[in-house]
Amino acid sequence: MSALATPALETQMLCKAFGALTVADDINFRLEQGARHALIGPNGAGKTTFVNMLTGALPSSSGRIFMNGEDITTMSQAARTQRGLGRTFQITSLFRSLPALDNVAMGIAEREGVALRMWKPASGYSAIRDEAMSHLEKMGLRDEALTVVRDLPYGKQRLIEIAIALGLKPKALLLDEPAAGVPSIESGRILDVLAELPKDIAILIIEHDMELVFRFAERITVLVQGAVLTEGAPDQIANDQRVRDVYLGEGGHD
Amino acid sequence: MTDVLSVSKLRAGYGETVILEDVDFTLPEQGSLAVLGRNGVGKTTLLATIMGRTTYHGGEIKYRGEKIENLPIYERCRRGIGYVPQTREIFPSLSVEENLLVAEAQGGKWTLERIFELFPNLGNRRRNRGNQLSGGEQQMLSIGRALMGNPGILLMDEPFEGLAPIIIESILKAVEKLIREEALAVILVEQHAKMTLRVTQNALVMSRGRVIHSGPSAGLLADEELLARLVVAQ
Amino acid sequence: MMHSGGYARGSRIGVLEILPWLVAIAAFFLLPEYLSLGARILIFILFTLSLDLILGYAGIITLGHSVFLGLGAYTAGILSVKAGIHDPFLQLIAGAAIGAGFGAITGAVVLRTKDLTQLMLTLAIAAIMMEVGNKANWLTGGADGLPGVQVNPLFGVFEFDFIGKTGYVYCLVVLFIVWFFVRRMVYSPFGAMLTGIRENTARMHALGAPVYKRLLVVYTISAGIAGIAGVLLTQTTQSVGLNVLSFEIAGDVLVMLILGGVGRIYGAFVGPTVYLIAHDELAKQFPEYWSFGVGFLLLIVVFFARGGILGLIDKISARVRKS
Amino acid sequence: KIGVVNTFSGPQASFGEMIDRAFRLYIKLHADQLPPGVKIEIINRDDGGANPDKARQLAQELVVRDKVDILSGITFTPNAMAIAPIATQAKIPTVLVNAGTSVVVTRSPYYVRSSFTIYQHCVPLGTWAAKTLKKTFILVSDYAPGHDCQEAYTSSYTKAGGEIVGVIRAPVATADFAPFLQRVKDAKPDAMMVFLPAGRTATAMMKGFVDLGLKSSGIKLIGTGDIVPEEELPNIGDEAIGTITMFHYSAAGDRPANKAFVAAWRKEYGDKATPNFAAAASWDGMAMIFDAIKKQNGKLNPEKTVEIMKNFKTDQSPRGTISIDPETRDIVQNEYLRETRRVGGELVNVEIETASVAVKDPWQIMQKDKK
Amino acid sequence: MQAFLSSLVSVLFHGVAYGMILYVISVGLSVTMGLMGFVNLAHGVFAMAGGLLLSTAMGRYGVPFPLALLLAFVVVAVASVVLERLLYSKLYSAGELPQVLFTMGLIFMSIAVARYLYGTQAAPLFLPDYLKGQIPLFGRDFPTFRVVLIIFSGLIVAALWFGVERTRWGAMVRAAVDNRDMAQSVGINTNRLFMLTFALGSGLAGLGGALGSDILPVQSTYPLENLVYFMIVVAVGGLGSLSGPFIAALLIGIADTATKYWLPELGAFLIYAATIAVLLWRPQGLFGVRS
Ligand SMILES: Nc1ncnc2c1ncn2[C@@H]1O[C@H](COP(=O)(O)OP(=O)(O)OP(=O)(O)O)[C@@H](O)[C@H]1O
Ligand SMILES: Nc1ncnc2c1ncn2[C@@H]1O[C@H](COP(=O)(O)OP(=O)(O)OP(=O)(O)O)[C@@H](O)[C@H]1O
Ligand SMILES: [Mg+2]
Ligand SMILES: [Mg+2]
Repeated sequence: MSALATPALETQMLCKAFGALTVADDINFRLEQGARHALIGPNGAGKTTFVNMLTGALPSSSGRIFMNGEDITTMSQAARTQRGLGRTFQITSLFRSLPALDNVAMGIAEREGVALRMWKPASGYSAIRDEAMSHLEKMGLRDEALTVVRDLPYGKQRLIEIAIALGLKPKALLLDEPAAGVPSIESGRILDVLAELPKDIAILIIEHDMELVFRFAERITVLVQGAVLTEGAPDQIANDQRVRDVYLGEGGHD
Repeated sequence: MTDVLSVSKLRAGYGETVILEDVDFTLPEQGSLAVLGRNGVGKTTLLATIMGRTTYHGGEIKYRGEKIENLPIYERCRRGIGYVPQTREIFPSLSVEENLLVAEAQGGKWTLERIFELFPNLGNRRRNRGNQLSGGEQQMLSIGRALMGNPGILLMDEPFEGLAPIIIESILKAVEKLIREEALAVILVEQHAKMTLRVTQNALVMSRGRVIHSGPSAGLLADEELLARLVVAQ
Repeated sequence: MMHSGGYARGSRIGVLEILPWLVAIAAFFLLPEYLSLGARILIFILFTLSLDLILGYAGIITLGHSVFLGLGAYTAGILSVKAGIHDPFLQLIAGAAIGAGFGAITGAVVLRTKDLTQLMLTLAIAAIMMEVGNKANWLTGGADGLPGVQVNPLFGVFEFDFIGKTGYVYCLVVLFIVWFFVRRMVYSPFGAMLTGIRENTARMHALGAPVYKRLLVVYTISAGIAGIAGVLLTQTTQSVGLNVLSFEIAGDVLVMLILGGVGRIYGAFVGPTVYLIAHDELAKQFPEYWSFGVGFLLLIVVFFARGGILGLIDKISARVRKS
Repeated sequence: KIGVVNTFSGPQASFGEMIDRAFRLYIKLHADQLPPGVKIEIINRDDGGANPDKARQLAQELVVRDKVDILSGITFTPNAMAIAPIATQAKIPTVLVNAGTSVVVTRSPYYVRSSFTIYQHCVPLGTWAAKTLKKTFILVSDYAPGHDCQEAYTSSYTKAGGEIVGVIRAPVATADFAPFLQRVKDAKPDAMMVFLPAGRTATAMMKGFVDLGLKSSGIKLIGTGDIVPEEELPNIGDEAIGTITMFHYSAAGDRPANKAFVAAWRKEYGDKATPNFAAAASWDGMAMIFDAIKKQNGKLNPEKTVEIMKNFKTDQSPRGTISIDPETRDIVQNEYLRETRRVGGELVNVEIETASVAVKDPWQIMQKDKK
Repeated sequence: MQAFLSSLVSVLFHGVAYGMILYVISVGLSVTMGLMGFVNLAHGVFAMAGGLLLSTAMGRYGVPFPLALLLAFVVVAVASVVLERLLYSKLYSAGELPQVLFTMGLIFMSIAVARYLYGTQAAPLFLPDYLKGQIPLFGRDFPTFRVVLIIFSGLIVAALWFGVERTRWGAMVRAAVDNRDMAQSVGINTNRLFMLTFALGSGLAGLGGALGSDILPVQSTYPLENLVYFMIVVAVGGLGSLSGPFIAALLIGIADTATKYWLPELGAFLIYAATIAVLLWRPQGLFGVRS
């Protein structure tokens, strides 16, 4: 894809500080259309904060954010989501006393704009139910669709997190450690699902599981103390001594 | 020498539901045990049961020779069991310092300073509230908090999830050192089977609430096929 | 908390759901002497239902819901006494509109906050309205209330008699219509969305829901319904007093709802019925000490029927089914 | 069957207690005078305070379900207002034994009042005060009876040459009067005229009056009897001594009928118990009901009952001679000027003089004058 | 000007006295509601019990005033422990709604019990002679009892701050509320912690109720009538803080007194309006620990 095309997401001089602590320091970042991009960096580097600013969950201190060329810096979270920005949470954030199915359907209803309808019963919207079911199936959660989320083991809750994001049919998808807490074989499933997504969806993934990152990403950005340390192709990053020093370490990983 | 922990015929679960059945194992002083198994087989439940956080149905848990299965949770902690839960369970409304201090054992050898030495990140964020930490920092805090209780055994439920590789390395080194120098024993639940096996003496593989394999870690690590069969396939 | 509605569950009207209406109709014929208490219960069911909508479904906690009841009640009273408008339906519509309007205005402020802050804001707003009602003597009659409210006969035929027959049937019909609307709403995507907000607001934001606006919508609807309940209260008692704006009423309705069971529509039916009848009977037997009995009832429910009376019924029926 | 809508719970519950005790005592002592076969049954209902809708529902039930012949009780004006249409529609004679706002009794042709009106106290009080006290500061509760008293007092007091130097309308639920009293003190009047609901509100004010040194700075405390009701005197203590009040009843009145009444009361409810004005009004109210029953030989006809009550007159009331004004169905009674003193170790309101004899409600007269 | 200044002194004095009482009573609520997360609407019951105890001890048994105060504190604290063990503790993790229902039930019951035991009148407070009369200061008279009341409450406040706020006790309570199981897992005996905390808060309410029976007359409907004020103090002051409610209580006391003195027509308007304003400005209260 041409680097000249309007990026799916772009930030210019994005800054964020919590009191004296700067967690985003003039970040200039481009998520190209259809990109498979990874954001890595030490704990506390500001990755989650960056995602939160992109989605509007946190206001930025200064700088600007564009989505498909449109300035969304001051837009509400809801408005950004409606424009096709989806995310998952690093720390699971679900409707814990609702069945898995409703967790997914809720987002689809928002996407379809039916959430304000007050007359027809929700269960009568079979298109929404079926779609929610299909997303759960993709994550291997068919049998759990009617189980209340609270009673599921942690690993499965992580998968619902992804199913919800899929339900939003986002144009740009931000995944914050989607595989944390998911056993290795299941994380393989996550990769498969992501691989099946239409190519024009731009995906940004945050992960500490390097195996997953290197298998998935075509491009990697390294964030250290709120600033971009470097950006490049996976092999380039893997061999960058600075990245090894601050993040990867010398040991191997499985 | 008595064992730090010995578990026999343990049955436990949530309410009337029994998850764990007939679980047996022992852990010597300064020992380290890996607990492996697929998603939802009961690894978390096992650790939580040792801590006293599930419904106990039967069997025996001994810490340094004393039966503890009927003690309240806090008493088990005071005896010397430290717990790093899978979902971290940081106290969101307490600052980093407070999170550590509430767990401090009287006359223990762990202090704020030592924890901050181990995790410099935390030292820099000592006034942040629990819910104002990055995911990884919460993980570090959870480990640090367990150490503040001056434990004789540390139960760690997927402690490396969400940590940068370099941090994992340094924690692993630190834990090895603790085991050696501070006479600490460790039970480690991890998804990364190989890495875990490399640093533990013994391993235990679970399936559907039962132990289906137990033996030296090195043996399991060497036998790729067995490992794949036990942990990956069902 | 058992939740009704949502995408996973059907929405047919069950046999059990017809029961309250059968009881209400039977009461009309079998207990003609209790119709004024009956009407009072129906009105409080309506009022409690409006609270369930915001507390049970949207998770908004309030100690000031009496404002909307009071506004409805005073709207009817003032229309009749000061403006000479005695048409029952006009009063009803005006009460609903004023209740909803004030709901929208105060909701715009209250809904920006959460938890205790929200609770205190609702309480303070209610207290201010109480002071207004007290001071605006010329309009509200102050502490003496507005006596002498007149209501034209329904459809020009059915007079509001002092036995309360007309009043009872009238309240029952209004309640039925509102219930039907509320029930549809609860089972609709809108109802599911409200449950989502209550469960996890942050997630709802991330799904693209403008949470604040949504809450404002439901708060306004609820206030309108409470206004209707207020109008009914004035119309059936033909007077209004400051007590409709009081903290006690706001507390009572909260207690009634929790007593019945929160977030399940029918808690709003069971709660007021049990509470008001218990209150009435106890006050009859022990005018001085009835509050002990009512308090004891609440304690029993808390310790033996968490989730309200309907919660208990759920639990028992689950037991029975098991064995 | 008498249905009583009354206040047994909430902050004002002491009224219910007084009224109920008076009713029961009267019935107990006079049961033998009833025509044979007639038994009086009292059905109490609790309205919990000023709750018009609740009171109305209770009255309605008393009429419809319990089929009472007479309604009574009714402590609060708003409740009386709400019940009026029922009394009218169902034709139930209703004896008001407390609610004291003048207008109430006009609300239903079946209403008869045995208690008092605020105007009855406050007009003579103003006239009397103007004789010796030139400057008054008024402190009243901010509700209809308080407003009534302020108006009544002001009209007669200024007519007689007195000057009002300040008015405070305190919220009904005021618990601590210190700030108000401080202001009165700073204004340095000759007298402070007070109307507050009887009970703890008035008691709190009385204590503050002394605590803040108004008494020692020479300000005279005057008001209606509500500020020194008999049952509160022991709580107020010596602070009450010297208070001047205008009222229609004092338990210390030395009329024989009153002495007998108080003695009977103490015999029934214990040495420490003392009846107050609400008790006296209820006693007389019950006497009125008995009268109607006796005259109709136990068969009550609503119109006739009201007719009989309208013409009720007795000199055997604890309050002296009282009657009902046939025109307004309102009470006509004496007003006594009292001073609180310690007599024989007990605090009492000594009647110093009968300030006015056979007072009709001045408000009703003023209304008539206006027309 | 002179007159204004001198009335200002009075207003401040009475306002502070009122505020102090509000604080001593409400600080316990700030603890149960703020730290322990228990919506204890029945807090006023403990204050009422304290007032009734004081009145009975002095009036009926001739117990001297200081001893009666101590008694009010101790008896209420002990009684509250019994209630806590038997009832409250069962609802710590039950969520707000059952707590509301339960504490409302408790209020209703206590109203009837107080009514039965003490009748309908306010419990009389018989002050010893040395607390009667006035103390002249700055050319004005100040009632002796209120002067003593201010000083005594001040001492309590100081004791609280030094004894409690500077220990890790507060953090432990908050930890236990955030996550009971985890708090136990780090060795906190949450049951005992809550019990003692609750007892302290209730005991203080009892003490405040007793001390303040002159300003807030104690009678059977007390818990319901004053609830709103206690809650305002806690909400405006900030949940879980000890110093926040102090400021809030003083502000409320002074504002209330000032309106009564200068603008009695306003009634309680100002207090409520100010409450709304503060909460909109700082939703977590002036010094809230929790958001
Ligand atoms: N609170 C609970 N109530 C009822 N059942 C539960 C609860 N928590 C877990 N379970 C069930 O217990 C079983 C074991 O779960 P556990 O969390 O111990 O698995 P795990 O091996 O730790 O899995 P993971 O790798 O996902 O962490 C699962 O089937 C789960 O559904
Ligand atoms: N609300 C807040 N107030 C103050 N500091 C905060 C707040 N939220 C986050 N921080 C700090 O900002 C830093 C960046 O946090 P962030 O969650 O973005 O890190 P991260 O890169 O996602 O780390 P991890 O890989 O551990 O999840 C952390 O050091 C954290 O302590
Ligand atoms: Mg992160
Ligand atoms: Mg687990």
